[in-house]
Amino acid sequence: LKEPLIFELGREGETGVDLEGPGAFDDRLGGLAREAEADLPGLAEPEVVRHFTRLSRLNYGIDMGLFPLGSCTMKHNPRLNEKMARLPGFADIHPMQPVSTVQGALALMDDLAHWLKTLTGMPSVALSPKAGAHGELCGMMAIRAALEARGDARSVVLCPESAHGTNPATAAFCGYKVKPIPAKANGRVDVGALTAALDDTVAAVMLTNPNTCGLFESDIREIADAIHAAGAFFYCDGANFNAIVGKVRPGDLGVDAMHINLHKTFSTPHGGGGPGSGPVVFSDALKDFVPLPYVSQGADGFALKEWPQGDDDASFGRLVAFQGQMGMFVRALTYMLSHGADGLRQAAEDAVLNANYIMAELDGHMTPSFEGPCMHEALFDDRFLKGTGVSTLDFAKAMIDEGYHPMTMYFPLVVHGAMLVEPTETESKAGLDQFIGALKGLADAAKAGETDRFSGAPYHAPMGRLDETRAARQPVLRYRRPD
Amino acid sequence: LKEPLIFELGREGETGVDLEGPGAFDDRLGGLAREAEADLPGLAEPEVVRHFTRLSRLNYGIDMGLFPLGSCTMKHNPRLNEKMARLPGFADIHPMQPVSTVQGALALMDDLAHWLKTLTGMPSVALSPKAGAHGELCGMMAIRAALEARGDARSVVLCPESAHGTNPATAAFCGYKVKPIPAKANGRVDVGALTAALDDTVAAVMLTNPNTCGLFESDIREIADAIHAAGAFFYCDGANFNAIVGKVRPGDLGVDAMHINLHKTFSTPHGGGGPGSGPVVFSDALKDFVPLPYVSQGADGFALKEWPQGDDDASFGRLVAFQGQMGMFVRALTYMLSHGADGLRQAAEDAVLNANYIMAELDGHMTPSFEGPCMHEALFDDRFLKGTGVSTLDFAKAMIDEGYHPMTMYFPLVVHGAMLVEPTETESKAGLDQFIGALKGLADAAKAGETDRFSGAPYHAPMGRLDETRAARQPVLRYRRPD
Amino acid sequence: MRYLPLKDADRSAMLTSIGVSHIDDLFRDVPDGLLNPAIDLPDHQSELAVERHLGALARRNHAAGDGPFFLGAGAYRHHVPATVDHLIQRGEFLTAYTPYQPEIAQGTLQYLFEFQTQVAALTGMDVANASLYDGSTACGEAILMARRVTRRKRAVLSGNLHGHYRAVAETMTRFTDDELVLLDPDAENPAAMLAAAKDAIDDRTSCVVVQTPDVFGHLHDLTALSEAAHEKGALVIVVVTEAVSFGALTSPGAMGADIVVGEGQSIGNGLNYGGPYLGLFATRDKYLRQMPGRLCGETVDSHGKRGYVLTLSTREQHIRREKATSNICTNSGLCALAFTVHMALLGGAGLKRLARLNHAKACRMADTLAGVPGVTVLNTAFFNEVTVRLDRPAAEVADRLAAQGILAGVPASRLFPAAGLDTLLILAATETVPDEDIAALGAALKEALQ
Amino acid sequence: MRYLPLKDADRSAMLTSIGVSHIDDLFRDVPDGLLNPAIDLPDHQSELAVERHLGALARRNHAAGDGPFFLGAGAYRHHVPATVDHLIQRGEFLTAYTPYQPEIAQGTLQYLFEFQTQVAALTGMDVANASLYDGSTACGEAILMARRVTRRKRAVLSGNLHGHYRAVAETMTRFTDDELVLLDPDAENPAAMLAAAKDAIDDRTSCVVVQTPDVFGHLHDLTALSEAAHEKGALVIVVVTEAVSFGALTSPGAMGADIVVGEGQSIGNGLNYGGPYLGLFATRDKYLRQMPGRLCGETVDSHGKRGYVLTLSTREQHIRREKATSNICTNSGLCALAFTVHMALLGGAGLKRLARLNHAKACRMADTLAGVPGVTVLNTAFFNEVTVRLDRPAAEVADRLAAQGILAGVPASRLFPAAGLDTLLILAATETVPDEDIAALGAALKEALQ
Repeated sequence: LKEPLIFELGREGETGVDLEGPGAFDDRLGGLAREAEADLPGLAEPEVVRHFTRLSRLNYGIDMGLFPLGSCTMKHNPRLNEKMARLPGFADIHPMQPVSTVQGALALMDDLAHWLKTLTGMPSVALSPKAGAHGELCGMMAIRAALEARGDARSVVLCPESAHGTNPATAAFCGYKVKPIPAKANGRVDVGALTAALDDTVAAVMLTNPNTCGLFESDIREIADAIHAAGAFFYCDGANFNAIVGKVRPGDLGVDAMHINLHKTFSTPHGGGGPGSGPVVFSDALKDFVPLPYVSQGADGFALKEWPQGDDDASFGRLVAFQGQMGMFVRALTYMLSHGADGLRQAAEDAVLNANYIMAELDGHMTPSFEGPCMHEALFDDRFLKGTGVSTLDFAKAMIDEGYHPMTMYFPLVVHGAMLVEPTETESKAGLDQFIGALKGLADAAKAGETDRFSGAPYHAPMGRLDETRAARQPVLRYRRPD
Repeated sequence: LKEPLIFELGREGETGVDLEGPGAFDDRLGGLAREAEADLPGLAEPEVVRHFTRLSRLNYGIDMGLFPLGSCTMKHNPRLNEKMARLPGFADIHPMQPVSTVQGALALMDDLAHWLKTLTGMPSVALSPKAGAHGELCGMMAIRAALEARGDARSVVLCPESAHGTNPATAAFCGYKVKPIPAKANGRVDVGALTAALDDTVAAVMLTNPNTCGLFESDIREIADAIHAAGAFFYCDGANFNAIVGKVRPGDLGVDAMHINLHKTFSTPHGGGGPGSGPVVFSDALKDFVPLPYVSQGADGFALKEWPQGDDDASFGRLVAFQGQMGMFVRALTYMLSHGADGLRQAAEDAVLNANYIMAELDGHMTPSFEGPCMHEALFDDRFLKGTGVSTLDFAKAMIDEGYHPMTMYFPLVVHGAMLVEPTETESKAGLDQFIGALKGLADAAKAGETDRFSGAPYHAPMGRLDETRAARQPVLRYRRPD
Repeated sequence: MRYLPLKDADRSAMLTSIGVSHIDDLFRDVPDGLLNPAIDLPDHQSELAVERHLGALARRNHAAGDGPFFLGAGAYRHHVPATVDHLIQRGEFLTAYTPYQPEIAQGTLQYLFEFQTQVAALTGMDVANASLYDGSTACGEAILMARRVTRRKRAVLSGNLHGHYRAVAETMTRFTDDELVLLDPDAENPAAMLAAAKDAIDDRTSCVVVQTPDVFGHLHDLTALSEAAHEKGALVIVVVTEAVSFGALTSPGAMGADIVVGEGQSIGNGLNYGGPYLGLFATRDKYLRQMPGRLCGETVDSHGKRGYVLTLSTREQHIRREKATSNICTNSGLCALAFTVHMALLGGAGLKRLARLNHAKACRMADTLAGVPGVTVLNTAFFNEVTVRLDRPAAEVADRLAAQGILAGVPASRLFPAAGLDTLLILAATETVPDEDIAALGAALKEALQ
Repeated sequence: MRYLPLKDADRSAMLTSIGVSHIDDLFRDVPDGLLNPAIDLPDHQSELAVERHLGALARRNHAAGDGPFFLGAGAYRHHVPATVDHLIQRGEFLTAYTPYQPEIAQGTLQYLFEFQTQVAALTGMDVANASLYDGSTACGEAILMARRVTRRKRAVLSGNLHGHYRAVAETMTRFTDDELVLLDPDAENPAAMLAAAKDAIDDRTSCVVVQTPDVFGHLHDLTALSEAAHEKGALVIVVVTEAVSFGALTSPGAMGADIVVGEGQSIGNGLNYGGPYLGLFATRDKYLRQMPGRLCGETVDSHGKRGYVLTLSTREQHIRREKATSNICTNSGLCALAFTVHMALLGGAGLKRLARLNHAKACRMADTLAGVPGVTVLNTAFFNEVTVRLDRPAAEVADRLAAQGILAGVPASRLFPAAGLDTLLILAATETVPDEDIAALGAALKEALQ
């Protein structure tokens, strides 16, 4: 199964698109016409269909099986959502149409905002961030804008070591210095240490809750109170909102800003790495410091506030060219309406139940890092592989041969050889039992010394292990025609 | 890769469909309510998506590679056709709507009829037949109706031995006795023998042209004249119209009736065995003997003639409940408009060119059954395998390991161990060269005595060879729950 | 041309390899003067231009979703989950051929096996085939099969069989020596119609063909009829044109049917102006070898692994030629897949709830219609469809409502033009009909009949 | 709930295995009193009900296909072949994650490699990344990258850069100590604007950001500007918001660009009310390691077979955390796939023809506009977009035409609210505009300006 590159398949001058002729006209390119057409051979349509169909078959997706990638929430992607996003009334409207001609789009954004605010118990939401990390940026900018508005920019952001890399990167982007917060042996933030670190240089604390060890921060109210007492803001990374939607409202926990990955909790497809969408909800303290544009109620229906007006405008500006990921808004709202309040709560419960079931069933075969219960993901470390010669990487690759996508490896960084398993709520018990059986089998095989099964894995994949070092040392980042 | 049956995966009482509640109402089923729901377990939507996605991956389709199934015309299926067929104005209209509300549908049928009549050079067309064999039935019924109308039913239909099985089966369906027509050594009908067999008991001659050996019947005008001189009709099986569309008009050849497989020549998808669509064109002599319903021009636009009116109505009746395969009409017309007259002719030329190229390149490695040129398919027999211990079946199965769907095997019946290769016009030269290379390699391997490569083939398929005898001797035609 | 990968340079090189100088040298067997006729049709067009043309045609039709909609009579508008269409468009399903190479066609074969199982379970029969063209041709094939089984030629067709099904049966037996006994439709007294069918069965009868729900929406208990037929050695063929009704009603098998044929469009498939549709065909084990159409069966592969193949093909034309059970070659594979996927989503439990919702909608519609002056509802027992008698020709009324954007039903005269049923209108209500559309229908009818 | 496979019986059994009695025992870490709040939102709905709701919202929008349409200004309506949407919906592409497990993600990785190659070829650059969120954020990232490369903080932004791009750049540098030199837009005299940008470059300048075709549709030869910038040690960032223009115009690379950023929506992707879109980002080899975003590179597997992996991730946040080149994690994978498929269909030859057709349409539109009294076309050189000066506020005119079903263009005031450009209207014409729509636009404008 070797698929050439399109550049190796195509022919110069060929095209798989028919176009009407341009008719007679006088060229007005002002002498800037491209001299040679781009060196990109074309293919006829049947060749293109085959090439990409074949390529697709080298991929693993949720549609093929369990995709237990912790922290990523790979759940079922309903096709209804895709269908709705393709309605011409959503897919074929221009971001700069007169607002009178897009009242349905604005109503949908307003609907989505209402759902997000109600589910989080927070008074305001910014829809435009294009992804989770972009939402973090939005949230931290709002925090910095609020601090500057009170003349108190501060310089430090506290993050736990278990945080997603985006958290410190975002804080740095906003000009903050990042300081670590220690964790307790039970996998949660050490409140005493945190309190001690909180002073008047701290702008914000960034926490993920449920955290990246798959645990709910049990001291979260105390943490929030301490943050607020220090005059700082509480930024919550909402990547794991899937575990608690409908069960707990972040607003009740004292959160000031939280992004929501629509592609995780609300099942817009991951698409091989995007596009995502990361709306941010805000507390009362931050609700004026939101980015432009946003939907408002005007005299003749919905309006769109696109530019600051007057000096009292607290917005920190525009994050993206237009209104955000409309296609994802449609999908997410479709998902929300399909589930309803009852279904969303059930989904969170089932996600947590599935993860705890995996943790309970595998205890004794693999080594859970912390005492249960966990939330929607079960964290294991590599203690059970000690002395077997099998690494977390080997173990993960061997899962491919069992027909599964591997779990998240080596993240979070706070346990050794981490394996973070997130089944999500869209797996059946029979499917989980089969998965558990496969993992038990692998763990037993590792302990029984069947190292060949691991060291060369995967055996039953489109490719063997790839040489990542070579890729980085001698970067080949594009095709070049052989001389 | 073993996929359970849905009945093994599902759970009783489960459903993957949400429905509104029925509300309060008084049941009016008259005591005929089903007592127990059908014993069909349900699945949640994610499970259904996975099951059928996985099943699909056990299939080979045109989208994956060359599908050289002679006589089947497996060409590219454009996705535009699928998109057009799904426009609500076509997909969501009811066959019994008032004709005033379906003028676009009737206009489309009229358009399609115009294209088919123009391309074949024949004055009339019946659109309603549901597939090729159904079209044959339609054509033969028109012939019988025309003969009966002149008080001359006759009793015999002549068919070559190389004919598709549907030809004799159809003739029998219409109450005719089938007699064979011999072929000449060059793979064409023996005109002398045919003329000798033509007498006043012969109702029709059924010929395929280009014939199933992939050859154009060079004496076709003489044959047509002889048929007509004997007072019989000339039915042409149009399965191979793909080779000559735009190049020759069957009407010019003296054909009285011919079905056109829209799924072959006009690329409506085969869909794993249907649905098809088999419109039939008629000569002047038969044009009144058409089935109902048909589109006509009325005072207020298009009308639909659904029932015979008066004694002079020559129609032989209704073939199907409604108007035929509307979904396929949309796809076929989309294909025709996309190609245009110039593109259709080019397609026929490329189909013939591709087949002749394969035949020329493989001559010497495999054994073409007849002297060239061929039309759109190249016929080989198993002389080149003589003494190798490799059968046509083995050879075909070994192609699977090369990444190809096998060609048609053991058909037509007139040559020994037939292999009928039809590449179609939607293959590139590079793709053909690769295919030719693979076949050469296999032929050389067979001659070199590498029998293992064939006897156990396929090795690289989702399954090994299946036991067809067992399936027929102990038929298991449905799942039954284990006790 | 976007679909043709050969370039002129390729073509020249290939002609050279073949050893001819011009493409028309390959067409040299075509009689003189007939090659390359002028074809008076437009040249190729861009995808955009084709979309515009087809889009304009589509907009000239009133789609069912454009307003209140109550048409049935053998084709029903149901809601098909988006998943179904997504899955049937997978290239591996859409662009595959008939599964003659089972090693690389298990996808198609397994779903056909699942389809056969579903159809058998729904109809209450032992076995089902892998689908036929549609319900009407399946009905005709059943009549021919009954002749093969009983070696008798006389088929009794109930009067309340769909008018088009009756016409198709007439066509399919037109050139055989089968005799069809065609009873008159009776919308007002379905019990009498059933009694007449029973009375028409004699020792020469091959089969009695009866539809339930019948074309007017009436339900029938066929147990007594079946007993009577079996007593005379005749087969009972039950026709079902609304597959969703299987979720609500006693199965034909439980009422004694020997062959059940039906239109499967309702499950998984759209209206499509009448096609492609999906012929269901199920029977008892003992009649298996007289069954027409493709069959998929379980077996094992060379490693002993369970797999599926097409089987019992000695019944079929490609093997038996003129001695085959039918001339059928193509089935409705992709429509069967849509049925199988939708049915897998529903499960028995979901189908039951869907059927109940349909019945509830129809009850609401019947009650609304009964309240309109000038309208008489003829049905006491029904599933999702009823027939009403109006005080004037039904086609006129239907046309008038259509002009107002309401597609109100099928006039019985369109199915039985010569039967004097001009005042009858057949109306269906499925889960897709909102209650406000039923109210709108009632109001519009009231106004039209004033 | 159709998406949740667990049944109550499963849930009970699983709770038992876990050793708790109630699901809320698993939520015991939640502070007292905060679990299970009342959520004032509706319960779950059927697929049919959800479709009805969304369908009703969609119908409240005027879709571009509903009438004559001339909007551009950073988002363009092109015809996307049906093949593109079919392929990107394959479950293996749609439901895959970021390709962190390359052995089972070669599909995604190979198309990203193909995408990078296409973008590099079109822009005339050495390397491109695997996409960013959109053109505007790509532009902001480029400014930050120029700072890393040059270790200077002063970026000069041309006045004719899209107003939203300028605003995004302001936001992205708001909390850094970068200095943005924001020149005024000049629709009337683009050469003067370019000269001003050139003049603004000094020894402290990290980069000059210039768009072509610019936001008013003017084309610019950037060769001299590039030379001037390079002389001062500054980088040239070229912004392209209409990717189809690559088919017609001298590439930014050929004019001396160091970084090319763009909006790739035009190829393969729909309007979608502004998102998701596709950020293009390309640069010279020498700046590779300061580039933000994901990169896919070629390598070999354990059998020596060519394959692809994500590479150079030491630039990225998941490895470098606060020292990363950007905080970006997600790219626009599926939009990049749509681009790659559409571009593979077009090839260089097809893109050239498409671009020429766009230019022809725009020339026809410009000529029509020039013939309307009260309208002045400001462009002499343009691709598929022009700016006109009207004799009254453009927003008023656009609203009036919208009420007649004609979406006539983007008022410049919506992009530059404070720049006194109220009478300017920006209009684009792509291959999707039939000539009769251009005529309709001319007629409607004539009437509106009377």
